[in-house]
Amino acid sequence: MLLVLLLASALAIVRARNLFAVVVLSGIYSFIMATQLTVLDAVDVAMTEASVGAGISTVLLLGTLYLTGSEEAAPGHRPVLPLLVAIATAGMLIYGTLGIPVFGDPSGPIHQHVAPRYLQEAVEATGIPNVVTAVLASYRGYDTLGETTVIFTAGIGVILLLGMGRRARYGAQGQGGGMQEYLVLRVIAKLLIPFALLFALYVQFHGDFGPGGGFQAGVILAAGVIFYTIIFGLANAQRLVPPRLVEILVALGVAIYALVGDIGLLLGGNYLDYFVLDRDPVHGQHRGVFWVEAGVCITVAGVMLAIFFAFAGRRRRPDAKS
Amino acid sequence: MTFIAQFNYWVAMALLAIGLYIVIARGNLVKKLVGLAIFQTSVYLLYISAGKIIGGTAPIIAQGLAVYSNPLPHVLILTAIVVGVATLALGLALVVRIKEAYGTIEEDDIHSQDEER
Amino acid sequence: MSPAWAIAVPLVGAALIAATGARPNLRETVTLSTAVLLLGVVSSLVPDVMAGALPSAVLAEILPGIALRLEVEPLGMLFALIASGLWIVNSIYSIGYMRGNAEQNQTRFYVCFALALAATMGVAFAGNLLTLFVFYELLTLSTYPLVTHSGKPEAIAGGRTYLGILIGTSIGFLLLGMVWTWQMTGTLEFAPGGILEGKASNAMTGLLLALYMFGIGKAALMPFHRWLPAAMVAPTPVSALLHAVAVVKAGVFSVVKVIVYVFGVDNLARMHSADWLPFAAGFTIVMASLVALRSDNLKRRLAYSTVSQLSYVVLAAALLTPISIVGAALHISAHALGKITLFFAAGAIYTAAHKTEVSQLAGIGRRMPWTMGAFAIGALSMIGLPPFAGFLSKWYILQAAMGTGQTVAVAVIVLSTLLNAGYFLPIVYSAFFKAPAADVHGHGHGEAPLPILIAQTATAAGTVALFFFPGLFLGLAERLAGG
Amino acid sequence: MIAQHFPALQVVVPLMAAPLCVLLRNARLAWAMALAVSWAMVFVAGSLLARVLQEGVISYALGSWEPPWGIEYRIDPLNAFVLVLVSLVGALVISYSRESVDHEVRREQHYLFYAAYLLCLAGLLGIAITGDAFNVFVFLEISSLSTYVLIALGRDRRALTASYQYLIMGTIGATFIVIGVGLLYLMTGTLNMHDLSQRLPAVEHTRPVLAALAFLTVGISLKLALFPLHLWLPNAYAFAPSMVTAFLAATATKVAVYLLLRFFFTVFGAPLVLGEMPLPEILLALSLAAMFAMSIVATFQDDVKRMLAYSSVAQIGYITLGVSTGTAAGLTGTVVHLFNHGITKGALFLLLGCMAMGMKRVTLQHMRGIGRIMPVTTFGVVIGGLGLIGVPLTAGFVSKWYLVLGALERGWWWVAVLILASSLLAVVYVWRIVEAAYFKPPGEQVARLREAPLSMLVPAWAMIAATVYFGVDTRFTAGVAARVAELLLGGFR
Repeated sequence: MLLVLLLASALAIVRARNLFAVVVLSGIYSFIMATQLTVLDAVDVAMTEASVGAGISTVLLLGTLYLTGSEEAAPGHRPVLPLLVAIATAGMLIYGTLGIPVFGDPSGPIHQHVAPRYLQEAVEATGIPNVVTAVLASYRGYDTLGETTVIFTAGIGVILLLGMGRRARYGAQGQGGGMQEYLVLRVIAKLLIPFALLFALYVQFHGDFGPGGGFQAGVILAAGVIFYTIIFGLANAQRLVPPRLVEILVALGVAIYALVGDIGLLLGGNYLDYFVLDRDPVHGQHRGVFWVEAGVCITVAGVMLAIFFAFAGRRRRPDAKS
Repeated sequence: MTFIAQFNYWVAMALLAIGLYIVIARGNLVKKLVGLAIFQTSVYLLYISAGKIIGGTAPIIAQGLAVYSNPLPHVLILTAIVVGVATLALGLALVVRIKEAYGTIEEDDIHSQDEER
Repeated sequence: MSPAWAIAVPLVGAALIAATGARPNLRETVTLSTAVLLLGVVSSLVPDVMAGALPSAVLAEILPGIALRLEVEPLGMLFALIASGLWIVNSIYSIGYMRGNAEQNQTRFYVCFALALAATMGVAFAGNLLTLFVFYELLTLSTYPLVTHSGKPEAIAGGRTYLGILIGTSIGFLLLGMVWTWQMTGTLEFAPGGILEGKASNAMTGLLLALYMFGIGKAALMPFHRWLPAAMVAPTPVSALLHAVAVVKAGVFSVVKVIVYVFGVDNLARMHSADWLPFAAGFTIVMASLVALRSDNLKRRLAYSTVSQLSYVVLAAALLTPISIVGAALHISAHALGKITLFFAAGAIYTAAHKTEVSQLAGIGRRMPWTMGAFAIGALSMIGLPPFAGFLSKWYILQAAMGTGQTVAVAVIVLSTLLNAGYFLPIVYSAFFKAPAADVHGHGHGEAPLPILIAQTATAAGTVALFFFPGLFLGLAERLAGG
Repeated sequence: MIAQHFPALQVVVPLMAAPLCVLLRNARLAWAMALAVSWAMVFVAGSLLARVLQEGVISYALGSWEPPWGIEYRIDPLNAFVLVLVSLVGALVISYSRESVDHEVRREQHYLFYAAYLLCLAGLLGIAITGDAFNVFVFLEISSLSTYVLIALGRDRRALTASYQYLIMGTIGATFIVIGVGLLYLMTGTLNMHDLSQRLPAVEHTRPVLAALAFLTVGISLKLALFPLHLWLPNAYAFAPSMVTAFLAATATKVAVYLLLRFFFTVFGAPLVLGEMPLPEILLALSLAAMFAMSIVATFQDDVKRMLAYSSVAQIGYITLGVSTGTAAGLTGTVVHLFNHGITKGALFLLLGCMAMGMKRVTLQHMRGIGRIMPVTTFGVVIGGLGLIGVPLTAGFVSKWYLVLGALERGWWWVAVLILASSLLAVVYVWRIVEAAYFKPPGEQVARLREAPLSMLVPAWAMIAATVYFGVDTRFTAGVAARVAELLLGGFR
């Protein structure tokens, strides 16, 4: 049923001309996707998809639309070729999937070779009941280092392309920016933001036992500040969290993560070897995962802020400067 | 195998096709990126569906639970999602700059402008 | 002494020339002394070769199993002797010519010249096909700036044709043939009796031969001859040494070498896959002569004469008998001496009288007796009359043609001899016996500058000398034919 | 002791250096660090290659989780060779970059610029070194994202659109790769390449595996700009900053080619890929199309960077053609050309960068008569051009030799003819440059130029010298390549 909704929303996106509609629809789409993922037992993924697809992406898209205008021109050329390409690709995949094991069948090769061992030994080896976190941060911790680097790359990319709002620009954001003239909002914000940050920390540390982890925490952390910015305006927000600090956070997280790996080297293990981080290997694992997740959280939060500041700090330009 | 059994996969392909179609057919740079996102999410569905075991639960070890779904796809897709949003952010930043440089985010207008010079 | 010196000397020379570019006198002293030194190096190799030794040197291993290797064998020896010997004369001539015409970028000119000579030596002493190919290409590239020397549009256009045909044929056919040979035989070394013996079927051999014959564009076998007339936009010394001697001879030299050392004379003779070659050569000889007959521009006429004369060598080689091979080798030297003389003369006329067309030359013999005298000698040698070198080589080739009963070849030689006479004698005649047409600017010009006279007299004398004392060259040629 | 961790350091050091650049926030320091790191990586890669050639495959378990449960770095002669190429080019380009970047990028952005470069380097090295199919994707994205950024920093506004276009096509390609990997994982339950190669034969002929092959081929082809999936490349190369163009042209597509080889021959295995699929035929057709169509397009370009960009697509045609022959000689040609063309093209773009110092865009009109004004630079361009043509004594000749040989071994004599014919097209566009540079009178814009500074000329000429050196002494390049070819074919045919 969810899947049908998923299809419907996707098709709606194709049809919609007004980009605001598109953005909203894509937000809905992500939510449905997230729900579907929970149905499929992928709670962590669902959580991330929700916070990223429905949260961050939507904010970014809206921010962009604010700068670029929101009407899509009617396509000039006949979309025959694109249709063919799309169909062909899907066809190729259908051809492929006709041969794959039946959905949900535990005897499929995917459930045999590597995965079972994670489920069996992860807890003993790492002391982390959430196998996803264990695999993410330890078994395939190197992938996650890469992932964090990707975020980092995107961060500096956006900073390079848009710069992080220089003070000169703020005139554009209404008077002093934000909507702090609404008392109610201000009060609510004051009340909520601490909770947001608290929740972030919870997610951060609960990641070992339930869904959650550095990435989600970082996103929520950033969300808190973003919320603050929306209420009190960019100027105040950047007085609270100056761009340079954001930049440092962006770099710091990756640096921490990579450093954990180096320490592994120094203590005579391989790169990213957590066993050697403590006399007791399980503690070692725990420690490693903790710091690694911290690194992820910091970089993610930093990058999210950087991106948000970058977009918010941009003045709207109706005409080409060319 | 029955059609229903593989329904998740069918949907994944449909989404894949839709996303790809938007990317190629649409001239609006923002919409292209949205299409790209759909294209990518279809892959998430593909992976996660493959990892599901009927009657299994989320791979968080606890008493009284025997069957867990495969955690590895979840890990991979977490990475994929992050990569996806990173790409999106970068893409949007480019779009903003393009808007500033060309005054439009419609592919055709941009091309026509480049022809002129 | 290692043959590598023969390449090193001109290279170093080139560097020195470039360094001394600011001071013309010093620069040209360097050029001359380099040329002399080179001749010294080359001739120092003669005794060994005559004694049957094959001095060799490995420069580098370009591909696994294929080294950049030099090896001096009789034909290469002969070719190197001519080229390096004539370089001295040509350098003297160049000095007179370049100064007489106040040419631009003289340093670049001399540098490229030296480089071209280095490449020529490489071709002459190449120990295997790859080495031959490498230096063959380097020769093309190093002579390109000389062809386009003036930088005028026609020069650039000429340069395009030059490069287009030479690179095109060499990469398109020659390289392909080479790789194919390597793939079939696993070697590219030059070996007496050839390397393809029993490796390639009859048809294959024929195809391969075609790849080589047309791939060696410098042999100017029609239809790939156009680069040579195109190259005539170059200053005369270039046309003289490079496009009458070094470059074109590098072409026919390669042809002979491939036929003798890759295919093997007997092998080809047995296979009859080379039977088409005499016709191709014969066709080129006749056609080129006809074109020469009809072209009024002197250098162009000489160029086409060269085209036809080159095919003499190809024809001779294609006859596939020892004696014809001797003829081929001899013709390389004979034609070199004769043709360089003719170009010297043409250049002299241009320098002194600024005349380029045959029709303008009436009565010029009275003003420039030395020049036209030399010209006459060259012409007669081309036609193949005694007592000039040309007679010697033609005689050998004719003998071979008779011997093998190749009536076509015989006919071609006879016909072309007549044609040669047809396009050379009128020039000589009108130069000496016609009254000069009353022309405005020609007044008062006398003989060309002294260096030019010295040079052309020397080569003219050479043509005669080679007739009377062919010993050395004949010796080398017979060693080659002997295998 | 430290040497045993070189596999990890090869990637992690530049990856670490990037955030440090950001923390330092100083243009000069960032550059200095990038320089030091790059050269250090050359040393690491070199010693890795040496070790592999002596002791055979090196396996390094990251996090000490033994494969296939953890991620493995697996180094054999092939990727060691690629590592050397990438790090060497990177080092030379970064040595060259200072003046050029000062000239083309806003000062306050430098530290981020060099961070992005380091990430790109780390990403490319990561792709080349890893033995884990999904890890490939992660590092592919690191290199891609940083590449998009670097391209977008070009001075012309078209750099932005070029970058965007690349972002779209690149992401599609990457996603295709993910799908392919996913299908493989679905059928085998593993992500480790070596493990895959062990387990695939059991399910070799199932549809998912074949589909995976298809997706991976298309996805990688997008990254390596196989005609007709090259559309992103020309503008990206033409409008990116000079040093970026040089770096990408020499490394990015080459690493993608490596990936193709790795999946084709290590994961799927030659018998499946060459024996039973129509893949070689398709590859051959596309390669030939690229060689001719793109060379011809190149001859009509006036923007020289663009011209060379199209020539790159054509040259990639040669590389893939070698694969399609499926012969030892052909594959040797592929691997050798990977290296040779990387060096040659890199050098050419660096030299164009020298010219770009004085002019906004390097077009044939702008560079008239530049041969007299910037003799050293221009002469370098000529030699590089000869390398593209494949004149003997340049590296290009060696590649052509093996490719032609491969075609003949396969019995495709007509392909051999076409290879040579297409290299003649190179003569045409190279000579358009030569004539413009030497035989046209200098325009007033050119007249104001000066010869480039040594800091740029030396690295550029080092690469030119390399093209000549590896054209004369091929023991290293051809030697390794031959071994690799044997390894990949594993006695197939």
